Amino acid sequence: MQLRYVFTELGQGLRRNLSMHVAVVLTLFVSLTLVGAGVLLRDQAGLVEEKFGNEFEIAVTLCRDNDRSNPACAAEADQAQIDAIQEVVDASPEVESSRFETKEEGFEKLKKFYDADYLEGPNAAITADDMPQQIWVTLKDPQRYEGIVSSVQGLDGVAAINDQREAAEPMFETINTLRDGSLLVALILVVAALLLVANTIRLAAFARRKEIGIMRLVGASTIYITLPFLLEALVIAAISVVLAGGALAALIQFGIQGRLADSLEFIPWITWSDSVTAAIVVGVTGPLLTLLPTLLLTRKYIKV
Amino acid sequence: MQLRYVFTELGQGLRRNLSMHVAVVLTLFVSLTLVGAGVLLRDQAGLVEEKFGNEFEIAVTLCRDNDRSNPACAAEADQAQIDAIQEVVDASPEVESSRFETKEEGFEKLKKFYDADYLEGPNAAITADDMPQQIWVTLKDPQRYEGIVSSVQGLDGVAAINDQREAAEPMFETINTLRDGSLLVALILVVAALLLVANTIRLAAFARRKEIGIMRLVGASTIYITLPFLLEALVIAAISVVLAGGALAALIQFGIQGRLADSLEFIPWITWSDSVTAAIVVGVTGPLLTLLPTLLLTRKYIKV
Amino acid sequence: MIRFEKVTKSYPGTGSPALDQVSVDIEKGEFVFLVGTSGSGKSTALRLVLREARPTTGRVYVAGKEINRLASWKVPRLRRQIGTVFQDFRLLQNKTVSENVAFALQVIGRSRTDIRNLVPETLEMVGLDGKGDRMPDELSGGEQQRVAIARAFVNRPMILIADEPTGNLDPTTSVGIMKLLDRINRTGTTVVMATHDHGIVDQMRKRVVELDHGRVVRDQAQGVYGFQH
Amino acid sequence: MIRFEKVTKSYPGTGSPALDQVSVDIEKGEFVFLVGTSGSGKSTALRLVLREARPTTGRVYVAGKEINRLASWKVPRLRRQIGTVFQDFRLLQNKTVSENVAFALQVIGRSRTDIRNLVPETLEMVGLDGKGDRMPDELSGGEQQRVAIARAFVNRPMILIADEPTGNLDPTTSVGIMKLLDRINRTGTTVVMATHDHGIVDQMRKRVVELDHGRVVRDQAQGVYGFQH
Ligand SMILES: Nc1ncnc2c1ncn2[C@@H]1O[C@H](COP(=O)(O)OP(=O)(O)OP(=O)(O)O)[C@@H](O)[C@H]1O
Ligand SMILES: Nc1ncnc2c1ncn2[C@@H]1O[C@H](COP(=O)(O)OP(=O)(O)OP(=O)(O)O)[C@@H](O)[C@H]1O
Ligand SMILES: [Mg+2]
Ligand SMILES: [Mg+2]
Repeated sequence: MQLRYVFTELGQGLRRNLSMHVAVVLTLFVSLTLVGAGVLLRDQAGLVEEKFGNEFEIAVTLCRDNDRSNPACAAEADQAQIDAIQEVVDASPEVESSRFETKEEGFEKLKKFYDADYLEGPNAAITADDMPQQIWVTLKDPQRYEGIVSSVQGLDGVAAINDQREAAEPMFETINTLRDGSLLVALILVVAALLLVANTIRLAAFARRKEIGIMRLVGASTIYITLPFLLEALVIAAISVVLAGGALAALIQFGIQGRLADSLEFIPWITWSDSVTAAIVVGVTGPLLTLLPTLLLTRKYIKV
Repeated sequence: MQLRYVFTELGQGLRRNLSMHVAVVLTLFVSLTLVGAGVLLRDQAGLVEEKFGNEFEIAVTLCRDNDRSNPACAAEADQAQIDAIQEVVDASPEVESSRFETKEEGFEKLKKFYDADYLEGPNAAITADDMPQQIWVTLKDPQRYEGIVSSVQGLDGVAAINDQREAAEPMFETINTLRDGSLLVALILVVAALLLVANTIRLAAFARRKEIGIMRLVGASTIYITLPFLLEALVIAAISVVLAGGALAALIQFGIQGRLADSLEFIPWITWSDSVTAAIVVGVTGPLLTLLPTLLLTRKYIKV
Repeated sequence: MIRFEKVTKSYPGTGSPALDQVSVDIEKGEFVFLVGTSGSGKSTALRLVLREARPTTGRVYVAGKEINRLASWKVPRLRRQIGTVFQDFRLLQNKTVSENVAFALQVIGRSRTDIRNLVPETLEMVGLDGKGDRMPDELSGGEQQRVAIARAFVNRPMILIADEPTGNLDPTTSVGIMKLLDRINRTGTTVVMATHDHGIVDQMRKRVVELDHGRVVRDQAQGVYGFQH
Repeated sequence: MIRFEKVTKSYPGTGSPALDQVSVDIEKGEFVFLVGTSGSGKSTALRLVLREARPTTGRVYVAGKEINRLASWKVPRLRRQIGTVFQDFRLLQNKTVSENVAFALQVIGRSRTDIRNLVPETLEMVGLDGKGDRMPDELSGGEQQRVAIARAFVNRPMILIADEPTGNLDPTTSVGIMKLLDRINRTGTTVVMATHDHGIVDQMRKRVVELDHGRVVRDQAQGVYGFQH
């Protein structure tokens, strides 16, 4: 097969309707970038959930002596109460595991996070004795916690149930909202891109109708006739994918690693190694979005 | 002027190249939405800065008796030290105003934010006496604070300088990143939309070349010839603006008021009344983006 | 009504000018044939009258006004006083005969009452009575040209310009068209017609202006096509 | 080489069929004129041979194969064995004469060596020696048709189909084209030519198949155009 003709045609085709091609590339570029961003945000949410979701335990705070903050608490929770609570916790189908934390363990943890100076010596503001006993419950599914909370709540000796997941809620909210927004906008632009590719092909077929007519007459094979169109679609897709890839790389490099990862250190941020899925999705979606309408429409505009 | 013809032409024009028009509308819709979102985020950043920026005071925490956390502190800061610090603060050109907070005032504030039960009665964990005295400094410009920090630091009686602005940094980072991202993507799509509008007009002028030729021959005025094009551009803009307006309204209603405002209560979120600027920007940008190329290009394609 | 004063028209990028120092004066109500071989500049001369093109040098007057100095927003008003007919009819295929004629009035903003009166009147005049609801492709070539003439004349222009109106028609049909143009001329309309058609020119015995390589080589009252000067 | 067996072709939405029970057998190497008034079905018959259209009923055989049953991916291979010439030449205006002819070989994937040999050889054969670098619009109508014939013949097809190839040409030029087609026919190529041109048919004295309203009303060896049967 004489490929020189095909490539000449390809070049002419790309030049002939340049402004339209640029518009298609830009639209496709943005929609692919947003698709990629959506995938990255999904991975990001996964990372956050992996870290915090595992640590997201529910802490059952037990009653302390002299704890006036809770009317249910008369005195320090005794062993019988603790056993009863532990039994309920272990019986719950939502619970993966549980762990009892003594006053001393709680105090040690506190000292890790806060300035030890306040907590030591004869004048310390808080001593181990001021800490409540706690039962730390790890859930099987971070989303399913109502059962355990309602069955433990109100048991004798339970002062409060601290659901740490609330703290991470805004983080998840933000990431998921952004992900949904990206994918929604991407979807709209994908529709626009599909329509534009279709129009580009219609225009290209119209501009080349004479050549196509002659090719059909002299017996050029269908694949040979459609090849310039397919290559045009592929070139558009390739440029868009490269641009989207660059934009996503910039996002990871400058947006996340260079900016957010510094200022929001406590969150595990996605790195290059996490961007493989996004790269694959973008690299497959791009060509699909241009080749599919091209294959469908060249059949329509170029009958054998 | 016979407007019936113009409207018939408009209807035909819109139907004739429907897929292209839909693509233009979608692209324009998304870019206008992002422009609007960029404006809203700018307003949001403004709101956050207004609240936190004004309250972003630097708290100069003074020494307490028995404060082993700070080697600079031997005893409670005395009046001479306080006066000296106050003098330095008031002399700083960066300082707008300052306010002295007694132990009691600090304790009252603490009680507002935290469960009062822990802080009252004979067994309270913390009493007013445990609180440090503080000098709250309001800056003229929240960005300029190095001078005052360095001149106060190290003065006798100063235990620590708490810069609250650091807490709001991630918030600003996030909002500003989103704003820049929105506007950047919007810009790319605006270019795409302009090119698409130009192509649509080219196609429309081509499809109507016979009518236009006859109109010119029989002496139809230029405005009459271009009117269907201008109306087409206006209709495209109007649909896009309405869609973008709807999307932004949904963003405010469900995204912000219905979601973020609930989970992130401490941030002042934009409300309907703050969306006027965005509405104006979108409402002006949309018609501009379609009418401008139309006016320019009908001159090119439809010479007198 | 139409005056050319030493008009030269060179298209950019071409060698010799399409019109070369042409001076012609056409009175109101005249019927003038513009003849000459292909490429002699007939269409160019007509385009200058319509201000579809502007002279390189020289002046073109229409109804006493130098049209090169007309502001471009006044050009439509000029063209409303000139009806135009071409070899290829230039009808809108998706409109009926009546709609094609009405179109010319609609787009210059004439009232619906005017249109209701003028269109049937004009169709009757060109001999298309009762064919108003036909589509152009249901008509013969001669009938289509009558529609085009009706469209050109429906606004009662002072001037009718016809560029080879019988170029696509057989001789018998052409005679009918010429009779129609003659009738229009008798209403006082100035008619300028470019043509290749010997027979017609010889038969009509009207004024003949012959162009050759853009120059007027003959201007003769009651001339014939092939007259050798 | 070409056989029609009771072929009927109705275009959807039209009343009477364009071809009606047509049976014709054309042998290898024959030269056949297809005559008939406008709309009698000549072009339709040629389109069926090319499988540009499919018969409604009946069978069309080309080179022994029933082409309606050909898989659509085999259609290009069929068309490579058939050269086609039309009234309107269908040349690419942005390519030179040589490039136009070479185009037909390029797009079916012939090697560059083949193209280098075949193109000048064929141009010489059609009498365009030395005009390979001209653009189509620099040529006369007759020369343009020769280019089209060169393009149709460059791949040495078994069949040459010509749909009114002289329709746009004057009589003298037409004779030249006919001589060329005759020469091609003498190389063994089957030639089928639809035409309106009395003179040519009468002069050539080849087989004539006459269609009337889609029916074969005459099939005569060494016929003339206007023969009344
Ligand atoms: N738009 C144009 N650009 C460049 N040259 C042109 C243009 N229109 C006409 N010409 C040239 O001007 C000359 C006169 O052309 P014109 O169409 O006026 O001749 P004509 O007498 O009308 O011929 P015909 O009888 O073929 O219509 C020709 O040489 C032609 O090639
Ligand atoms: N694509 C088509 N769709 C519908 N009808 C068609 C089509 N092509 C041809 N016809 C009709 O079929 C009939 C035969 O047309 P065809 O073109 O075969 O005639 P022809 O003999 O080639 O005429 P001509 O001498 O004018 O070329 C005509 O009535 C025509 O209107
Ligand atoms: Mg002319
Ligand atoms: Mg035909």
